[in-house]
Amino acid sequence: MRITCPFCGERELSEFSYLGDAKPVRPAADAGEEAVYDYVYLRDNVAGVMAENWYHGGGCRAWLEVTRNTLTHEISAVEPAAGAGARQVAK
Amino acid sequence: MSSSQSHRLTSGGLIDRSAPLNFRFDGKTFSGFQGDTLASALVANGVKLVGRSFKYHRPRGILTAGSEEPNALVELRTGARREANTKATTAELYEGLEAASQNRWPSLRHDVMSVNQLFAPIFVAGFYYKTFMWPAKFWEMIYEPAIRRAAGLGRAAQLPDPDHYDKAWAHCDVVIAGSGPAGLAAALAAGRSGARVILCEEDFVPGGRLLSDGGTIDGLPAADWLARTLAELASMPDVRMMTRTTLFGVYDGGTYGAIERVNDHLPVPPEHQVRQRLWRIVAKRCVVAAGAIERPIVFAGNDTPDVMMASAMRTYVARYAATPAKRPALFTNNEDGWRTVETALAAGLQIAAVIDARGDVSPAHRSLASKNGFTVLHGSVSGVDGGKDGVRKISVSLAGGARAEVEADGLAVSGGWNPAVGLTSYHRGRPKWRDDIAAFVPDGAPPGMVAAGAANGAFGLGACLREGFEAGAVAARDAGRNGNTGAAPTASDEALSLTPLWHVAGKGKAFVDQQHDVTASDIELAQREGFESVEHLKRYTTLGMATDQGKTSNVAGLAIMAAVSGKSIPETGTTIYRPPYVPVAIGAFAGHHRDEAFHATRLTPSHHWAAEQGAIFVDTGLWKRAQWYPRAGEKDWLESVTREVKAVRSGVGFCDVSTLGKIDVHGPDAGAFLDRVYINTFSNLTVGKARYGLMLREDGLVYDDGTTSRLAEDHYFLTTTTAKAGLVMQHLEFCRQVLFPELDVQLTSVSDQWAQFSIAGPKTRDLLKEIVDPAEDLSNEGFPFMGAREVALRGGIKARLFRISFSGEMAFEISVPARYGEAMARNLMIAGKPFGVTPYGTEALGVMRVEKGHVAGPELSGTTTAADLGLGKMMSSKKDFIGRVMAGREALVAPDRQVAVGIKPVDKARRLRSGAHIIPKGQTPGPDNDQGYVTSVCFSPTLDQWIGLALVERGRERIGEIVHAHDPLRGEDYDVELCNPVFYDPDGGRQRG
Amino acid sequence: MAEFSWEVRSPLDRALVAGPYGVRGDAGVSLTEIRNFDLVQVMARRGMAGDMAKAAKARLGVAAPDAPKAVQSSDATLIWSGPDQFFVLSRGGKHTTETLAQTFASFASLSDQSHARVLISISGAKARTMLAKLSSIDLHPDAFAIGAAAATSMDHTSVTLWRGGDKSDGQAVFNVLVFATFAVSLWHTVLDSAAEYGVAIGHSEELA
Amino acid sequence: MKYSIFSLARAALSGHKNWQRTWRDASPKDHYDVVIIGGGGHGLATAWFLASEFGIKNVAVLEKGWIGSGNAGRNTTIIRSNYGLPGNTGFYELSMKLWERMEQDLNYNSMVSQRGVLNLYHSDAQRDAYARRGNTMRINGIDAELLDQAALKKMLPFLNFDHARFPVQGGLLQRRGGTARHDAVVWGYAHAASELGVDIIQNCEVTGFVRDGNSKVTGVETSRGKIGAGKVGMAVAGSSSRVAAMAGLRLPIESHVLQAFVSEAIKPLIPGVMTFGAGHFYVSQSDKGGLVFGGDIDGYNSYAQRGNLPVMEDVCEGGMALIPMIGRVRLLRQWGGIMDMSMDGSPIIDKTPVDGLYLNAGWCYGGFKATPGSGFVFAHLLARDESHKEAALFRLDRFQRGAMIDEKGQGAQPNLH
Repeated sequence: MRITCPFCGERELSEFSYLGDAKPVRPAADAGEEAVYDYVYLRDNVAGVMAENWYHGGGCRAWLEVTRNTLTHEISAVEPAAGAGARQVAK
Repeated sequence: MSSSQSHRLTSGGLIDRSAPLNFRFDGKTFSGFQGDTLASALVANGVKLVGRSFKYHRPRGILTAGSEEPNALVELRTGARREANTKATTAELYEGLEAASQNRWPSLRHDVMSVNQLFAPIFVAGFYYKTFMWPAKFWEMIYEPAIRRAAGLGRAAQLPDPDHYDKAWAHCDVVIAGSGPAGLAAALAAGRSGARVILCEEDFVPGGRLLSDGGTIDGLPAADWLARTLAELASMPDVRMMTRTTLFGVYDGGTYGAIERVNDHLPVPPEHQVRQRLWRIVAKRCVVAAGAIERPIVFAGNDTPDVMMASAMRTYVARYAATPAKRPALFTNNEDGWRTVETALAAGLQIAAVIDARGDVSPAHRSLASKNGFTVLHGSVSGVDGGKDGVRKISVSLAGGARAEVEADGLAVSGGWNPAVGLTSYHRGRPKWRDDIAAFVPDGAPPGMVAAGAANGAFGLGACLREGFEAGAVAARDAGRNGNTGAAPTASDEALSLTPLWHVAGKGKAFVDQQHDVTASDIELAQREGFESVEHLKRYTTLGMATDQGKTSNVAGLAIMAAVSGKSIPETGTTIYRPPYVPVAIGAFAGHHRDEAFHATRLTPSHHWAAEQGAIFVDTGLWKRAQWYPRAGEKDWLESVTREVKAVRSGVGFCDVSTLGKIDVHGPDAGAFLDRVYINTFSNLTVGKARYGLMLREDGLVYDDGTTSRLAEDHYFLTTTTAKAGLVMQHLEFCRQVLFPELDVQLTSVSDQWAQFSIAGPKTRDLLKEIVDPAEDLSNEGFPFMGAREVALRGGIKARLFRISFSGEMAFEISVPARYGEAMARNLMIAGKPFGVTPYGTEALGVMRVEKGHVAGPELSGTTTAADLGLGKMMSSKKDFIGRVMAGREALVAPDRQVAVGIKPVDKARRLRSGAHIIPKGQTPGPDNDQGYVTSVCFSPTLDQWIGLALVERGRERIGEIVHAHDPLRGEDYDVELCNPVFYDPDGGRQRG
Repeated sequence: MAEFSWEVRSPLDRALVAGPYGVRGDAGVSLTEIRNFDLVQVMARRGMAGDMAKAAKARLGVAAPDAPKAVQSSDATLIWSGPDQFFVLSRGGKHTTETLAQTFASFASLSDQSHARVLISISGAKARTMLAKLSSIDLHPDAFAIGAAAATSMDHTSVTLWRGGDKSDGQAVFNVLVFATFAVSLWHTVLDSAAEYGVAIGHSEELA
Repeated sequence: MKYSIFSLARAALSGHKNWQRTWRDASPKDHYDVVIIGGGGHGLATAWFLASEFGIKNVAVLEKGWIGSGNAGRNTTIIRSNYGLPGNTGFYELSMKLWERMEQDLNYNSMVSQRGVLNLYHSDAQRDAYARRGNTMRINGIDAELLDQAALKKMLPFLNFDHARFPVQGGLLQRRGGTARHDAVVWGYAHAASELGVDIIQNCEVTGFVRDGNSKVTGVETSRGKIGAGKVGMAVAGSSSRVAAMAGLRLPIESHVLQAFVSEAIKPLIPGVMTFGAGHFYVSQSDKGGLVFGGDIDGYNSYAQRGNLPVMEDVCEGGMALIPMIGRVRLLRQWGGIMDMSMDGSPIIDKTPVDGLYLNAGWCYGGFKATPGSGFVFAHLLARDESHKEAALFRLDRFQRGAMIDEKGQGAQPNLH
């Protein structure tokens, strides 16, 4: 598999590490145990197109959101994580 | 003395008669020529019997001339280089080649195990599932060992592989599998378009079928066209021809696996060269021009040596000038088979007869027959009379029902052609059936891949060139190359006119999968027993699971299954195709990564100095760390380690701790960031101070620990454990980039920038005063416990000094830029000499941390909570942090959790061992009273006894209780006392003093 | 008072044996370690990438690379190392963390990496062929031109790779910065990969 | 039809014309007491135990393709009970005991071969971890031995002792571990279950659940029509999330691809099963002679049943590092299976929040060795509506309670288990 890092260009799979589904959002501090349980443990486990967190640790160390089909491994989009680089993020 | 090449034609072929080669097969010396394969050389020497089959040990010869060969497998080379199951048909001949037949004992001609044929009535498909069940113990003792000895094929080498392998990457616009007419045409079109092209050819000569079948292209004899084309391709700098290279698999993202047999054609690889190289080819497009495989017709005795595929026979005659038979017959169901007759006649051979299963034969063939004095029989071969020494007589069922016999010394068989659909099907594409050629053709190929020519079911030479050229041009264009392709090569198309015929009923065993001895009746049996699905068929009969992966057998097997189950062939379907296309040496996949080079080795900055001191090194992840420093006269590691610990506790010692992960945390929000990733607070840490921190995973369990110092308002220096350094960096980047992108914080690994030493012992300050610039205040007031700041060293070097202690002694850690690491170690020895400074290794480090009750790897097991480790109070209740919520789940705060506690043997002389379990005293060990286990132990020189840490149910409430350490693995049982885990200086006076 | 020697030791100090290696004859691959350099990692603070680039231009005479490139100024090479971050590579003592701190002030965070990396320069007729064994990146002249850079991995080891100016004989030069503690290991892998082409090994105390 | 050497010999006399189908080719009935989704080893074993142990014979096993087409037919055939945590230890030993009598129970030779499973260690820390685990095994009545380097040199002289990056120091051996012929396990359960009246229905894909209003499951919709059921059990590891989603459930499971490899057949070379503790590699040799080996999962979510080169290379590197004599042995075939990777690396066998729907999932790499045990305890759950004591910790709500069974200590990151 090759992933096109938005910063580095197309790179070999072994430069990247996988974390998993990018959809779940870390709950707010007061969201409660059920919400955090859901965030940490439950997965849609999509059979098809899925947004995922990948880390280009063997390259530029950017976290990426990779849109990939879990049935075919086809990658349709790669975006940097919100905090990759020095991009301004509203406080 | 070489025996004569009795079956070699006096002229012709692509062999180099000026380069004779000697080789040995089963101990007998033969000769051949450069340009031969082992198979062609055996043919040239009249050798018919080459191997034995898997199950029945039937005598077998050579069936094909390519990588689809099921029968002619040999052990090639000897000793550590012995290669089992090597196809004689693809092994290039070299001077001194040694080959031996396999799966036979004591000899190929007289194989005791051929007795299995007598049991053939019982040894049908899957017979072993129905027997060998009683008595149960006999399976491992008797049946299985016997089966295992009988099964298998060749013998692998039993010594380490002495050859080297490597791996490489290649990038191109278009990769082409196969250099036959379609592949060459594709390369021409793509190359002329300006594309970067890689052409992989598994043979050692490019050309594919042109080498055997000839023909006319662009008005030129095939050989001339081939030479012209190769020259044109060679003139293009971005077209790369890779012979001896098989494209074996397609992986995601346009990555193709290929194996290059760099030096298999030599007795041993030249110095500094590899035997084989694994290529990862990254290509925008792929053209599969891998050709087609001629398929057998299944009939009784079809496995007799010298029953050969028709195309193989003409390859041996035309390419190698070697004659498998002097007077062969042909059995065909199509027009293509007749080409073998033409080739044989042109070489001066006689034809015994042609048995054509079709209703009609062209007038041209009829006149050829009458001119050359052979008969054409309309019918099918129903049996072969022959044996180890080849074919003698062929029985024919004539179309009208009569029988005939043909005397011949060989039989060429052509059942039609199967496109090589492997590569196009490896992404679970299912090939589709084409009635006109009665074959499966590619469908659903992976993205970017297209098949052309015979691999796509276009068998005519003209069609191959046309399709190949078109595919090459389109592939180049898709890859963004638009140069002028010029004209496509042209040739006329030969007719195939095939009437499908799969199986001829007859007496005797008719083999479908020759290597695995799967017969037509085995398939019928499988159907009868309900193994109708093709995958069940394959698994039940082992059809297609041999080293050739069913290249010559699968489709015939499906066809027979279709016939007996009353379905069509496409309804019956194919099994899933799996890479690699040809078997690939495991060593090639490993490449350079074996022995000491299996994984990278990381060396600490003081490594060479430690080595000079005679340090014993231990592998810690990728690191080599000094474990202890033996001195003359010390009888074992324990004595050395004990000395080192005592030296620290009484004087001063130092240890390279550069392996700790070190991370610069910069930015205005660095403090806020650390507050979120640690359970305790760092934003309120004073500049110039260090603090111990504990990180959880989001699931609430402990992840890592370390000290973090605040070097400036917006700069923290964080340390991790050695084991987790990389992972913590990744985790922190995740927090920074994904979870908390609003924080202005930057992270950099500085693990390799700093050589870091722990200096510990009551005389630490004395030593430091020697080496630190006198202007620096190292007093307890000037540099208190948990102080951290930059200092100057004598000689002008700047260092970072941290007053932290893992040993429980008065201690500092000092960092210098890494290229000073070795000098630092030497200077510490000089500075500490008056105080008896002692370098210590990881063992002593471990002893002192256990004495001090610090948790480390064995306790940070990924299943412990902060509270389990006695660190629950560090969890801030005033802020959110990673893992806060999940840490509060009921089972993680349950009162009966196993928590860290100290242990001491009741018998003070007793040695402790990690991994022993804790059982309440007086109880019989069992699952219900298994209350924990010993995590870490050491011999404590300070206490003069073994001590340890354990995770024990309610352990901290039970301090003082005597429990049982149960260690059945090592046959040890003894009483231990649960105690405070801080064995040494529990109130911490020494490290603060 | 004891005399201390603060001898600088390259991590390759012992592994590197100057001279020929591998197949005899003309060396297909030249390996040169460059020892004395300053290397500073500069990382933009949130929203400050533009200011950081301007500051670089003002101080070093060239804009900081905002894509995987290595750009040359009169006395430094600026090598892209990730989004909104780059290295300043200069002769030992030329541009240190301390001297650059003023320049980048609140725009960027600086981290000294001078001792964290080993710098190896690779050239020779077989350099590309050899590097194809280690790098999954396409190093074809069209795909990896002079000044191209990559934060990548070689043989599972993180490296910064860039193509410097060609040698006078037209041969390409590839520069590799590898983590110091991995350097010996990668060095041996490089030697293993290059041996069949013949290797000329040397080192240089100063950045050219 | 009883299988034995005598029936085989009799059949040989008549040219093997009289053999019956190994299992009946059943068509779906309107209603079953229990419908099991998934005709893999676990589903078929569950059906057989329901029929043979719990007296429930009106059972259907629904298989979307051919039986054994999932992970039952694409694993590396290893059986063992060398686990270290409560929950796993007892369960896998229950399973091991059932392996030991499987052939006699089923009248089918599934070639259970107790040739030993050896986990090699390369450091003191690994030794200590294995010591802890081995002692757990012994305390639970399971055989375990800790071998030192000298013992290994004698037993496996071909391991890389002299030039290894991570020299082998010893190993944890379970002699009762070994391998079994995976397909034969499937066929054996199918054969025996069918003999007891269980309907095995192939080419029957479940497309939905029939619900009684919004609550109880009363049957399944399939590609072969609606089938009523008193209870429905899911044993579809690899597809658990997709099938559960039809009932509105989200699971603590991700699907990952695990590759496996087999070499060409060679004469006996490697005795038992061994795992390399310093790389990702394990190997055994099949009765046919192929080295069957594998390593880690590829590490990303996948339903594609095929892997990529990096892991393949990683596995072979491990193989060469451990056993340098296999360099010239050729890799013949590679394939991929889809693992139900759970959040703690341990399985789930439990009722679901949906009445009438029962779950058997989350097997990670452990599925094959669990086959008989899983069938037994799942049948127990389906028959009695309560967990068998050896499966009592495999609860679906354990993650909410914080009662994970995490052998590797990797937490809620499935690709690390």
